[in-house]
Amino acid sequence: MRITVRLFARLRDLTGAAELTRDVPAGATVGQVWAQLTGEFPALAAYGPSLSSAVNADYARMDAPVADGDEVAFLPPVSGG
Amino acid sequence: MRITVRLFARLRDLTGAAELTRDVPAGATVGQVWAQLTGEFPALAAYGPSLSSAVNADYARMDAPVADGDEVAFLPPVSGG
Amino acid sequence: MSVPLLAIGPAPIDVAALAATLAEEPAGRSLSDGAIVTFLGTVRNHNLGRAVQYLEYEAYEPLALRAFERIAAEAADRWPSVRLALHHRVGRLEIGEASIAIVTASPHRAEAFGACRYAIERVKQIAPIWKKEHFDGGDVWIEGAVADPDDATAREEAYRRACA
Amino acid sequence: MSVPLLAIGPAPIDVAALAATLAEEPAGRSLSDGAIVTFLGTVRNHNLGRAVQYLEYEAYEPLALRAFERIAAEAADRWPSVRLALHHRVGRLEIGEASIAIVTASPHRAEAFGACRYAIERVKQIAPIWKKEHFDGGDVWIEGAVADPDDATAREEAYRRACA
Repeated sequence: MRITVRLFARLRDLTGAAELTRDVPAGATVGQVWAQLTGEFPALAAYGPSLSSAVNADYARMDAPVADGDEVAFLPPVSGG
Repeated sequence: MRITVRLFARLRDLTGAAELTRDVPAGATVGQVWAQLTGEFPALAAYGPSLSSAVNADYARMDAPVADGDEVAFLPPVSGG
Repeated sequence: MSVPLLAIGPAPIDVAALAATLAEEPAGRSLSDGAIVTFLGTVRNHNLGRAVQYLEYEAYEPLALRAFERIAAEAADRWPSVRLALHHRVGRLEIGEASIAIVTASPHRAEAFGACRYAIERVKQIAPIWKKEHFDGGDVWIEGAVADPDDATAREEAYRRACA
Repeated sequence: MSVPLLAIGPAPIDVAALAATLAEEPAGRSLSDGAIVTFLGTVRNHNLGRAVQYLEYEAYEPLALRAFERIAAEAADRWPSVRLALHHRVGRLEIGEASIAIVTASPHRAEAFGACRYAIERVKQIAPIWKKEHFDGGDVWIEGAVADPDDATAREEAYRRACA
């Protein structure tokens, strides 16, 4: 299935892309999408312990399932305000 | 000696005067001015325990001395803000 | 437009002017501020179950100004990084109008929040200001705190409410 | 002028419009408010010893709006009498400009102060917003809290800072 990956702030700088389209196996979780992405961009791996993620603009845990057409976002630690 | 007495809020209502000129004995304290005033306006006496006072627009205690020409103010509990 | 940092009088409170003045004085100081907290006290249409029509504020103005200076000094003592502005209005105030505005500015938010809350607590404790409530069926002077600027317990209570 | 109570975008923040909207919605509700607290976060010229030139804010905007809704709901849950408005800006911000404004209104001041402080703490914990600091000699993404809206410890810390 095909998903959109959204990357922000330093994650975007490290990959050079704010948005990527990727094929992932049916039944993949957010964590599996992340694992696939760190395979492609090893520099991202350091963010694993401090990562947040969202599916379709709603916070989701790494074990959340992903469906075809979903937008999966990965968020480094936040600094708004 | 002659002093000016300032009264505020309900103290003003009770006496009907925002400002009074009174003669008090030389060496009088703020407390003695108040005692003289409650003699004249007995309705004020109830405010004794919750009274604040000032001399020349600075907070002063009841045992503070008063000098000729001073402005002595008596203040009921405050409710600003 | 520049206004005094501490003031009391009958004019409607111009919060924007107050904040602008705080931003300008001293020159350049506001560039290091990351947090600005504003408190507005406004006239409510109800109090203690009474339908309020309007309020009338009266003050011993010169002493009130000195009380504001004292409060600003106490805040500066506890929160040296904070700058503070405070305007109080007197006279007749309609429902919804502001009786007091306090603006604090500081590099960090904890100090700005603390000093702002502290200042309003202290105003209610020691500023020689009184409000007369005009409600449906009568009027009454509101009497709150016995004003004593040297009362350490009251000051401690204000710090406590400021979460300091 | 009416603006949304919760918003994020590149336009400069109009605090007066924000406060005016809060005063209007729902109609008449503000008549029972006696306290309005405003927090403004502004860009400082120094941070961690660096001379800041400007900041660049980036956000995952739809999720940020949902985070603001969550924060408003949490505040309403803890302080039912409080109404809250929150605007966050994104894009390039110069020194002194406001990145965030939070306005709370309530019948009494304790609730307005508490909810306002709580909201800014929660924004810093869970809003998907990032700032890049451009300073003399370089730039750096600031990374603060690991965003987890379900983290009860973080929420407790926000209540603690709000003195609630």
